[in-house]
Amino acid sequence: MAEVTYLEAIKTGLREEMQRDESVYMLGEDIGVYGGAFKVTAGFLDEFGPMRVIDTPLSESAIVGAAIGSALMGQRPVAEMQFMDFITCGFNQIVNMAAKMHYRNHLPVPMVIRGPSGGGTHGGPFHSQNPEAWFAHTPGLKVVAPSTPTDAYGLIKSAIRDNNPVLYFEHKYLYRRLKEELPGRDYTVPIGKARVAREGTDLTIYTYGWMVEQSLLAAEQLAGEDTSIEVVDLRTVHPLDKETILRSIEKTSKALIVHEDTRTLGVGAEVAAILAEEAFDMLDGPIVRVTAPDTPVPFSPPLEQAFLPNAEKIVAAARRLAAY
Amino acid sequence: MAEVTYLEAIKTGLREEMQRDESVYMLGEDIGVYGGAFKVTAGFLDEFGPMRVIDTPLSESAIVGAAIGSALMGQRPVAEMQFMDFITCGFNQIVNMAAKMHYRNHLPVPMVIRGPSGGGTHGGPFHSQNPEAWFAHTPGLKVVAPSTPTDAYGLIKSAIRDNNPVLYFEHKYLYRRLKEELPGRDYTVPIGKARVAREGTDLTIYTYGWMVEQSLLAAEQLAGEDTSIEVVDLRTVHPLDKETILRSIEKTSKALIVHEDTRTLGVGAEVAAILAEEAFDMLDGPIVRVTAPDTPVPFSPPLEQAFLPNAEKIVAAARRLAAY
Amino acid sequence: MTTETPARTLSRQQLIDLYRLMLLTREVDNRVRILYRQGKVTGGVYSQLGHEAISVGSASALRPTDILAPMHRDLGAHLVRGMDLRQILAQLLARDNVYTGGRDNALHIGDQHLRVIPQISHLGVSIPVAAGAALAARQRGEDSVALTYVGDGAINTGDFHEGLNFAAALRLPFILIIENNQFAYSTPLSQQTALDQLVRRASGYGVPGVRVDGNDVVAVYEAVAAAAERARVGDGPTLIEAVTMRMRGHSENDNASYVPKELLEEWGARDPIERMERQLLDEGMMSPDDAARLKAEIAAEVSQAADWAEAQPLPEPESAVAGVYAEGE
Amino acid sequence: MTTETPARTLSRQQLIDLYRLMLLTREVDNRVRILYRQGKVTGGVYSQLGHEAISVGSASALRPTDILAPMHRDLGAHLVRGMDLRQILAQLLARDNVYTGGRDNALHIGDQHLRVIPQISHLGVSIPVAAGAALAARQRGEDSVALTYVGDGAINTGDFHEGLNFAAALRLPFILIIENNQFAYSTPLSQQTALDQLVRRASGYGVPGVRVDGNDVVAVYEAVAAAAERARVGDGPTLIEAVTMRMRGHSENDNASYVPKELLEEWGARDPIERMERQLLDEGMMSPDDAARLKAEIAAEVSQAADWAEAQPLPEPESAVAGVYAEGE
Ligand SMILES: Cc1ncc(C[n+]2csc(CCOP(=O)(O)OP(=O)(O)O)c2C)c(N)n1
Ligand SMILES: Cc1ncc(C[n+]2csc(CCOP(=O)(O)OP(=O)(O)O)c2C)c(N)n1
Ligand SMILES: [Mg+2]
Ligand SMILES: [Mg+2]
Repeated sequence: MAEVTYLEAIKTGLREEMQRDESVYMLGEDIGVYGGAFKVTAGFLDEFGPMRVIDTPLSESAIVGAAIGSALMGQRPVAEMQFMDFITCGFNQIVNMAAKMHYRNHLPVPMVIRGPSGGGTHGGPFHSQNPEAWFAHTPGLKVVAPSTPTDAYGLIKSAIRDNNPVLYFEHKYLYRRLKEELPGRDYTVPIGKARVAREGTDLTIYTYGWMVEQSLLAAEQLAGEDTSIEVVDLRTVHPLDKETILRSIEKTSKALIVHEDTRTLGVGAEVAAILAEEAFDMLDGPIVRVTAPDTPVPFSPPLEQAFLPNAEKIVAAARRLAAY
Repeated sequence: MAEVTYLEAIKTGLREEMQRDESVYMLGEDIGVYGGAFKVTAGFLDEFGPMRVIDTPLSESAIVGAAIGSALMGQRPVAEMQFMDFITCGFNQIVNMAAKMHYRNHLPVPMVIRGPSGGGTHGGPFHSQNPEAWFAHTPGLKVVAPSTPTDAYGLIKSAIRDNNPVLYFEHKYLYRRLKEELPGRDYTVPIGKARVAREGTDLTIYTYGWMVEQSLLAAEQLAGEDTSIEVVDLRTVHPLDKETILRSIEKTSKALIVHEDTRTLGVGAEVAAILAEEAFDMLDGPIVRVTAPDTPVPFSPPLEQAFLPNAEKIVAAARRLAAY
Repeated sequence: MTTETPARTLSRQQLIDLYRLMLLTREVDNRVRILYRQGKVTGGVYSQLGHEAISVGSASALRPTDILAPMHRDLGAHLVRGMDLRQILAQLLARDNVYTGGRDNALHIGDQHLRVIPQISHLGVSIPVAAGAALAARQRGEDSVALTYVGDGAINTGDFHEGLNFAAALRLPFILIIENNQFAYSTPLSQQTALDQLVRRASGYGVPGVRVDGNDVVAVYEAVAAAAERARVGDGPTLIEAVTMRMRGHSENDNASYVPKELLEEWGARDPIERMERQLLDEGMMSPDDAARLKAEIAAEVSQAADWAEAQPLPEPESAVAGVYAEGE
Repeated sequence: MTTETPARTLSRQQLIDLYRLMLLTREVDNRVRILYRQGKVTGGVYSQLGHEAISVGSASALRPTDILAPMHRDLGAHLVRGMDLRQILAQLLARDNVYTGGRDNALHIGDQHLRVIPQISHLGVSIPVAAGAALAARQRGEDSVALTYVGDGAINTGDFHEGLNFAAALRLPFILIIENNQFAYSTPLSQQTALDQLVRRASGYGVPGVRVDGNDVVAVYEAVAAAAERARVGDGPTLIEAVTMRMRGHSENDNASYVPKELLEEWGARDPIERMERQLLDEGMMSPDDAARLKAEIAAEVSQAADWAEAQPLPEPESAVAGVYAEGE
């Protein structure tokens, strides 16, 4: 099988689920005729018709709300946010209606909200955000953020098949950057399971999304300095895979947390809190976070570069921590 | 001076700021003729007139948006959410327009969003939430949550005078429960400064809001068991007062974090992450969190009681941690 | 008011059913307010007084396969639909119950088989949700219609706009009823909008608008039946404004001193149930004895249900943490 | 189109100013697209082609003390208002600039003294914000008016609804212009709403609605001037629909293959600038030489500004973390 990009992996996963299950359908802005701002759904309208690929009005709250209503009737909607930054316009429907429905009323709301997030493309403060932490803080939602084409493929399938509202954060910087050969049609990646992306013994980097690539680069560089780094790709940022998180710290005793999102109450805060509470005995050093600073995402390339974490910043922090 | 309730303290602070500064005004649902669902603004319409006490349509996003627009023109709006649960309907205006304005455009947005939050009154999943963590994760906002009448009084004044968007979380369970004598009109409580609510040497409880009361009760009880507990009332949950947080752990070496909000990525996660990174050397035990579980706030009294942290649960956790 | 009295198409039995369901709604409401005063109800009580005709008339015009998303003054719609009265009362008493197990309050209940979508407190939210249910019906090749409600205050939420426009743009089988009871909490209509009639909103979405006397259960029924017919044949949504008056405070701890007494008197004289009763008696469809019998039956039914509900246990504390997520695929 | 041609109240100089500002807008747009093709612009470029008359005509009808909240196709309004062209170009080139220091992109700029409120990407958001600015003006006893814009897609955001209704309910001095360019990204009007004319939205808010030819700068000017007058005397908001056509892709990396060629041809023939130019020439208000001179001046001005902007430094990386919060009280 040929290698496909991260974007094609998502697209393939979506298409196969649409083929597999009639109740799966897609809605969003410009996803039909245009195929989506990033062309993730290009060709879908032709293949599945206007009843299953719906160009909506410019109304994020209606998109999310309609997805919820249809899910309650047994459909499996996949709603696209043109950019994940716009999810804030559907926030109330997500956190109050979708997230709490099963707990309150025992009614499953099988739906996916997906779209491009993240920086690195000079998109400015409103086309570069990583809004996953707000939702990871909201009981009743599941939140995933794949870092590779294979995971993107396996997780979109699991997200669609899950009986809960799942937020699926694609990273737009990875869309056309990473390539992998995909496993077969039956492949899925379980939600709630992290992945050890690289084994190591001296220090664990906990990360997800784009920063997996940057962490692996950092690990590779530090291997040359005789520091053995384990990289745990969280994949699902809520609910977290505590088992894998704790298993790794047992081995390495040092934790470096890396994410692209801003620092305060980013997902890394929860990882740190879990480690500090449940693995205190195993820790041989402070739990260090490498993240974006607490600012909006700046636009101009030198500013954005200063803002974003990257392999170099990870190396510097890991080196210090390893030497602790 | 007579003792006043937490609610009266807020009201007095609001009124005095309205008297002090013509540009301060209030807007919200049912705040004028009715004086607000909890009567925080009762009498204000008569005293300040309809130009400064505005009953709005049922439109949280417009309330927040209009507050922003007027703040950009030099006004100092205080917007009431009838319940803080409804702030999700104005979410986008807050996190994208208000929060990022100064960073992007050097324009100050002096505004306050205030209202009742929290549980304990059997309000159910939509009248009991503690939505502060979403905003504490958003750079550009300040977030305060007073636990006493005096702090409520001093913080509402500081919030109104601050040149940034400040979210002011009142606790509805405390409204008519706590009483204190207020300091003079010139009193303010600086935003960004925690308060040591009780000194101690064996263990620090970091907390805020209603849980300060419960933590003090727990500390009192444990004092009888010869455990000396320090209680740090964070007061401002964003940006956190790192200095006070670190100073206390230096003294006690053990940290218990208590909040009413749900666990995952609640404000406590950030406190834990800060301690685990910046005070690792001082820690003599795991950083323990006592919080609500990761569920919506259940309605029925036995369920809500099971859900909410309280002195008893704090005592149990503190006892274990002290013995560690 | 621009109500046209439509040709009477309802049978005697249908009319009596409407009357009975309004009576039942009223009796439950009275009972709940008594329980509230006795301190037995946990949480706020939003009285249904004044809303019986809208709620009962609208829900009665639907088929069982249609989708219903009631709002907080739609006890009547729940009862029409066959939601369980005993369980509803147990819910209000914070007891363990099949709908929410005590996890949620008020009428935040639903049932997948009865096709009732649960509301939440946040107003307006049900509008896009019901539109989505209508979309699902169309996708599945059903000829079902989705109906939901909104207050004269909540018409100013963003979700009203996004939801109604979504339904209109997609020409979905969707009906939205504005329950205009002239107040939103303490805020009178004149401070919510600059509109004289809320039905004017319809033209902003390219959908037909109908204004009916919300205290005339037959008028409500007919308007909804007509809208449902339009929806079923693919002609898209209808916006209906049903005008009534909120006859009590916003909730039972609001004495509503801000409401002019004359307004209450005026609307009190137009009580939807008394009016229907007079009609049925005048037109000889029902005898005073029939009416008395019906009322006694209903009183007994509600009493029994309330007793049953009071006898139910509170939920077990341990159950608080279960079921945040649905299982499986 | 229901445009009425209003009595001409503008002086020759005013007309020439409108023409000049449209020319300037067009020239900047052309330049920006050249810079974009040269790979010098960072981020998306939203062409202004087709929007010049709306943007320039509307902003020109205001006083300097009025409040303006432009949207992404309102370069013209910025230029009318006196926002600095060189700084705007520096902004598009991601250079250090007085407006955002490179922190934000596109036309996300404002100026407190010029009373220009910065937009963000999230559409609709400026509507409640501008309504709030209008409220502030009233509170401060000014007779200023606040004007903002919205696209034919973004009229379906919740904020459109909440903002316009808020302004209407409070009878604020507020003007909202729908820039109906017939597409929202790839989505044609017919899929955004069920409306034939967007101005029909006005009646849902109890405000006057006016529909104008958005390629007729004078018609736009007159409509806004009339609305501003109404607003100033306390008669509340006006909704104006200005109809035009988006003459390029949504942004410059969209080839807009979904737009029927005939539409572009039809609207190309109604180009707002050529039209104005013909009028001025025909009516003898301007000679061909005057026009040529003006164009040369503008070309030179824009060239110089672009050169200046290109010569500006990128922002210093260290500046990325400063200024999240405002200082002091
Ligand atoms: C989004 C939102 N904002 C505020 C509230 C608080 N609230 C509950 S009911 C109510 C008034 C509702 O008025 P209306 O829509 O006219 O319905 P009515 O109660 O009159 O039937 C308000 C403001 C809410 N529930 N939801
Ligand atoms: C709330 C929100 N949702 C989605 C987008 C993405 N987006 C940017 S422009 C656009 C189309 C806007 O169309 P319209 O309002 O007609 O303005 P136009 O670009 O045609 O002038 C979309 C969907 C956005 N910016 N904001
Ligand atoms: Mg009402
Ligand atoms: Mg458009």
